[in-house]
Amino acid sequence: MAVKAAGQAASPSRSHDEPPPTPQLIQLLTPEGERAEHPDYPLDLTPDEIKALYRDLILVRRIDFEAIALQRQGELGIWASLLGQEAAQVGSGRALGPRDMAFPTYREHGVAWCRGLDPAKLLELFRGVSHGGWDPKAHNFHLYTIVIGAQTLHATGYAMGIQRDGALGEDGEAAIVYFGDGATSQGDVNEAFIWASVTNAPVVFFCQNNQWAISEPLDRQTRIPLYHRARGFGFPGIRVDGNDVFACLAVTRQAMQAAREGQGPTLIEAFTYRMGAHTTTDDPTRYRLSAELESWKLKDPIERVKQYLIRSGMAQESFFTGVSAEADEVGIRIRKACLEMPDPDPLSMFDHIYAEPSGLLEEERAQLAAYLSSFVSEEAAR
Amino acid sequence: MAVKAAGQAASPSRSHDEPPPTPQLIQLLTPEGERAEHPDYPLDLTPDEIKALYRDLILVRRIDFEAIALQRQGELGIWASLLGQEAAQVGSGRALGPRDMAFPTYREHGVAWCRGLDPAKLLELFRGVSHGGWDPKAHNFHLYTIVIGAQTLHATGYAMGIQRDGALGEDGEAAIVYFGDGATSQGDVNEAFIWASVTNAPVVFFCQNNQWAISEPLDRQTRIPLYHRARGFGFPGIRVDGNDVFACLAVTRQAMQAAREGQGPTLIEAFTYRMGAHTTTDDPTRYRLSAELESWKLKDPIERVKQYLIRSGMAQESFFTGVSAEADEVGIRIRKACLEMPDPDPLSMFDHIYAEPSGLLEEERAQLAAYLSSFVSEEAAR
Amino acid sequence: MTSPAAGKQNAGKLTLSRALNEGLRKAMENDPKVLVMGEDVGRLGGVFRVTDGLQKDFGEDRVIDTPLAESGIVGTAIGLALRGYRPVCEIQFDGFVFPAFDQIVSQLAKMSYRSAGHVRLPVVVRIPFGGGIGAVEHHSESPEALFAHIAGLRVVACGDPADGYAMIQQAISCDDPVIFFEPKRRYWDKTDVDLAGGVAAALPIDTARTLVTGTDVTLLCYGPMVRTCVEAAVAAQEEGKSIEVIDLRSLSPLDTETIFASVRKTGRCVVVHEAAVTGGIGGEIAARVSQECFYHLEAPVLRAGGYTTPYPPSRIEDHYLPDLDRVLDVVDRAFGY
Amino acid sequence: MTSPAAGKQNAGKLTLSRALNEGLRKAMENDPKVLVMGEDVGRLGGVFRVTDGLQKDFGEDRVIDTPLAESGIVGTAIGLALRGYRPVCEIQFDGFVFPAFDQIVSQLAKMSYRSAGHVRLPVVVRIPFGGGIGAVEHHSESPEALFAHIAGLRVVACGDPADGYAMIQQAISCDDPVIFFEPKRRYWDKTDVDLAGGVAAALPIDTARTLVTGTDVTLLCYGPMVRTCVEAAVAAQEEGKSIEVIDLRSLSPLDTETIFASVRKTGRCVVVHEAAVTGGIGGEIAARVSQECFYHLEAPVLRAGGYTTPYPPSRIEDHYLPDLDRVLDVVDRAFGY
Ligand SMILES: Cc1ncc(C[n+]2csc(CCOP(=O)(O)OP(=O)(O)O)c2C)c(N)n1
Ligand SMILES: Cc1ncc(C[n+]2csc(CCOP(=O)(O)OP(=O)(O)O)c2C)c(N)n1
Ligand SMILES: [Mg+2]
Ligand SMILES: [Mg+2]
Repeated sequence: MAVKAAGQAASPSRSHDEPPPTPQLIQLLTPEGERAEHPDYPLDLTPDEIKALYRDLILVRRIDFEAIALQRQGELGIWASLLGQEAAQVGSGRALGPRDMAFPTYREHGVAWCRGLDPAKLLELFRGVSHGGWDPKAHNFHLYTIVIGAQTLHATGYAMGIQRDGALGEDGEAAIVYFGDGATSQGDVNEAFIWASVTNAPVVFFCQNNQWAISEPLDRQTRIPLYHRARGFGFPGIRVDGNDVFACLAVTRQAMQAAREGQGPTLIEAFTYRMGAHTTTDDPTRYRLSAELESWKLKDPIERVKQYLIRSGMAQESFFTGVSAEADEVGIRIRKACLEMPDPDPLSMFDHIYAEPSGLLEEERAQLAAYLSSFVSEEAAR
Repeated sequence: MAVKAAGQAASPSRSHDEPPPTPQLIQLLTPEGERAEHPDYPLDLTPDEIKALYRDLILVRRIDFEAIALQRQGELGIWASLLGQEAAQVGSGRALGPRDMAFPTYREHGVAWCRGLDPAKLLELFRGVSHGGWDPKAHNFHLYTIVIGAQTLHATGYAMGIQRDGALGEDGEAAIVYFGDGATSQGDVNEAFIWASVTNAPVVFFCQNNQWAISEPLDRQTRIPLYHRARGFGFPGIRVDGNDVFACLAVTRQAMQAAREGQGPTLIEAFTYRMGAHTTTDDPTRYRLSAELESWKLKDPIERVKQYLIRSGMAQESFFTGVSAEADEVGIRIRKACLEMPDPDPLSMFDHIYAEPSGLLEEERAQLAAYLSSFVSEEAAR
Repeated sequence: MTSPAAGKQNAGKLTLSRALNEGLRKAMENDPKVLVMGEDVGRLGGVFRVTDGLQKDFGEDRVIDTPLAESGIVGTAIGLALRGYRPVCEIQFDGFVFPAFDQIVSQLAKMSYRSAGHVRLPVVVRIPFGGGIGAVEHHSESPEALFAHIAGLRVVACGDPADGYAMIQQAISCDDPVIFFEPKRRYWDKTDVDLAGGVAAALPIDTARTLVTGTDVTLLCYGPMVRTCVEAAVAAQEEGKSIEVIDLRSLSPLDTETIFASVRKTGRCVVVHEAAVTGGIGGEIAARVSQECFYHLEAPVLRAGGYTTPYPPSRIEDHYLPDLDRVLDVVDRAFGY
Repeated sequence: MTSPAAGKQNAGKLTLSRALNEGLRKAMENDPKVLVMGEDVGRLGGVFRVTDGLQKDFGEDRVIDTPLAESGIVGTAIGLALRGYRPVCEIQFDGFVFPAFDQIVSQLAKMSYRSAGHVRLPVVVRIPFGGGIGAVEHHSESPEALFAHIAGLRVVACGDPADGYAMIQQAISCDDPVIFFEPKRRYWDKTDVDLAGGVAAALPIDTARTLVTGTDVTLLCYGPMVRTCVEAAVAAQEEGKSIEVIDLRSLSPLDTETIFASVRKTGRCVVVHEAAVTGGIGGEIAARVSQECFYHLEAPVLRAGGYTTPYPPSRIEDHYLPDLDRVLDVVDRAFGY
């Protein structure tokens, strides 16, 4: 049996092109909580800004925990945890201006938070009360997209709209689109790379490489570092430490500004790890080793910010307890919101399918209404 | 209006990756008919081998001319001319071993010729007598695929089959798949790159970049040289002079042998030009300048071989007249075959849809038969 | 019996291709947000010339020659619509819409529902469809039933130049996604088109149109079969049969009111389309008519259409496609009950 | 009335998921050319565990965790089939088959025709389908009608473990491409499965199965609705109505012989599926039954199924899906004519 292992590199003599450089990881804060500098990514943050990032990280992790608990208790149908990816999401989310547009997958709860979307809206979706149902324009945060990769084309088209609106320039607008390592294999994502490259569209491709696509490790999707994919399409690709909120902020800021100023797309690979299960219905012990998980625990995205805040003396214990208390409050609030969420009216099934009412749908709505009331009257008759 | 022109390069300061090198074109025979050497592609051909290549080139061009004429005379519904691409097709086609498998588009008449398929089979398709109908296994030449890019996945899957058969090694087998510059934008083609790279499949991606996808110039599909696309997927990409039959032969040979020996996929970009219309129904004067065409005429793939043969004294006038006469014969033969091609029996419409007969289809066949014979009896009654 | 073929003047006669072109032009003039995008729609003007001259007049930013990928075309059109544009996508041939199927079915059709109506996607996907032009594989498909099964899409087909001119404008101004089928073998058919008259007065896009009134049988059709069915009605009249011909125009939603009223009157119904009968739209119509007109039907609803085969090689496509004779044959069978 | 629920022993009871797993295992043992491929089919054993343990036993070359792209899965499966393999592709959920639609419709379905029968593509595409599991969007779709309209495909749905076990093996040994629908909300239902008995004795895959014999009305169903309809027949019997329940099993081709014979006997017909009624398979069946049983029908063929909406949020999916009560309600209506 002669099948070669995946990931095997081509023999160098066959490569009529310089070999890809060893992966470079942009990092501005080490796992130990030490500040690092990178010549291309200067970053000046005030203590308040750093504390605000810390607060974001804690809060989104707390929202995630609460949602997992709610799912365990049967209040949500399913939940896709962001555990471990908080820095990638908060760092990139806070790099956006209010007029930028973000296109998420189903896991960008941290980005949603940064955009100002009420987390309860997310719970609606996972509870099965709606398919999302928020107004993307209200927070410039698009609906969650579940079909892998489809949103990359939407973001690219949106960015083409920005061009057509003349909304480029120093104060311009840009789009950012989130997707996973697995998604890079979809035709749609590669078509989005082509469109963005050919039209020079102001869009940033933010790939959270959390090493897994459900049970499939990265080597089922690529044999070279993912950020090199951009080289094949003619735009820059960067790998950033996805557990480093500073680096994610700095790198995304720069890529967004470049996009706004008409310099076209960038692919950012945020190198991170999915600490939890794929979703609450998944069992990762079936396919991955706990040693891997343990090694990533040492790179926790929140702990390093805390260490940095403590060592640099920027924050005292009272700050941390304060944030923790606030997290508890948010947890309680969204739990309450979830429990109080009424089931939708069955007849709402027929709403919002078309802009104009349709005779057929009105007929079906009336049918269902009559059918439902036949039970009511049966019951009343008893 | 701030839309930036396509093809605009990203500012170098944003590229965290060495800039792509200036395109290198592998060439072993100049347009003037002078032999060039390339350290990576030594090529030793006997005079007979070179003459055989010349003969192939002349014959496939003649087949193409005859088909265009047949279309003009209403004998074919449409024809997709290979004019200008003879070297790319013959060079690569002659690089294949009998056990290699080739997956064509709708324009690979030259490859078909090299594989030994009777050109009349091609005419059947373009006449509307069949959808192809040949046995791919008979000449290890797959059916023409019209949906852009779809066959790249078939070739990759086939190559995965070669791996599973243990048919790799020095005497191994490989697949080659043909597609155009436009096709590189399709999701399927990029998915094929991913699959081939991840599985290290023995498949060669042979892209004939003829500069146009119907009316769309190359810059609608890419802003960097196409062969660089492979860099993004982690396998070698090479640009070869697609009008140089020697170079196409040498480069394809090497890539095929690498594939056979388990070194995985290669992307070959054969840089060439579609000298004619996209198909006989197309009118290229609507979208491209004749100056471009004129400049490519100087790079004709056949003329340079002829010059080389003459200058090197390998061939005399009698050889050229002999080939020319043979071409005429082939032309006459396929014309005759075309004119004699009967229309299919209408009832054959129901054949070959399933391996097992289907009751519904048999019913429909009987219906149509009865319907058709009702006309016959009506006529008979008159 | 009234026929639309009656009383035409040569003045104002346009081909369907040209009428659609004029409709697109008008829509682009009226609304700067309207864009045209697809393969070869720019300098070439599309392989059927429907977008001829538009790029010259409206520029490359409004008439976009896209990369060669249908999912990308529809996917980026969705993004443009999210930004406030009204893209009109051209799919070059019916058989090439399938790479875009996911974007159409899971995104375009569902975004309004997903967003509880916050998002509308006024995207038109134009698809030249059907056979009869002697083409190679994949260029003669009739995939409309696949879209009519998908809630959230409007699916329409135009049958002649005047309708094409009005319907394309209505489709563009509709806030819902519209899959717009154009009968490619009728592109060069000519009829009068009133370019001056606004579309406000035109028949709503989701309403069927009775082209020939008749009393004995209702013939339902759309797209390329409209002309065939009108011709069948004329021929049948000579045999003393009075056929009512209805151009459905909208395949989703169906104008069942018009259909049922006609069948209740005639008592017989035949549905004609080029698409394979098996799984085609005729089945849906037959089911609804059978149910709603049960006591009026003197014969079962019959269907004429393609066989349960892939589209055959073009040299025998005339045997696959329903023509005048086949339509009359099925009409005859309806009288046989 | 005979019901398959009668006379079961606990011994040999398997879930549908497990029965399919055993069927796949058997097929892989019998033929080294059989491959399993898809997302997460390897170490994880698929999200529904249908491929559980197969990679461990047959290796990574026969049970392939593919890159995450459905077009790629089906496209490379076609290539493998061209090389002599018999790939069984898993599409993780119904809503994710659309990126592969082009490969299925334009390549998989047409290759035999295109090659005049020189090429056969024995590819099985397994699709867990339907709702009722409280899932988020795209995880509860019933797209079977879209495939049943495409000549060249066989489309089947299994309804219970015993059938699943036999049908998956038959599908794999069939030389035609088979779209194989699995009712995901029935994956954990258990029935007896005879693992020892060969499939040679099993009912052919394209034949419908009469699960309950009855005299008053024919109830046609498949996949997840099989259990619902058998339960409805039991409930109706208490009300004195005798329902004949037929599991269609094959949706393309349809076993019209069995269907027509039953309807000619009962005079009434109701088709039930989860898919939207509009454009669903029920329409095709209704059209054929109405035509072929015209003089036998005491009521029009009625349909119970999903509404003409996208699949709704799961908290109201029970109102979208036909259940026992809805089926009985439609049966009652059939008696109202
Ligand atoms: C088109 C499509 N195919 C399959 C799925 C099922 N699915 C959901 S998430 C997932 C893995 C995604 O992996 P990745 O892109 O790495 O994102 P992650 O979940 O790790 O954030 C799969 C296969 C889907 N949602 N869409
Ligand atoms: C999926 C699909 N979309 C559109 C077409 C229509 N079409 C046929 S050839 C062609 C251009 C192909 O260009 P390229 O890949 O460069 O190949 P070339 O024709 O130049 O050899 C197009 C758009 C098609 N055949 N398939
Ligand atoms: Mg991942
Ligand atoms: Mg080209």
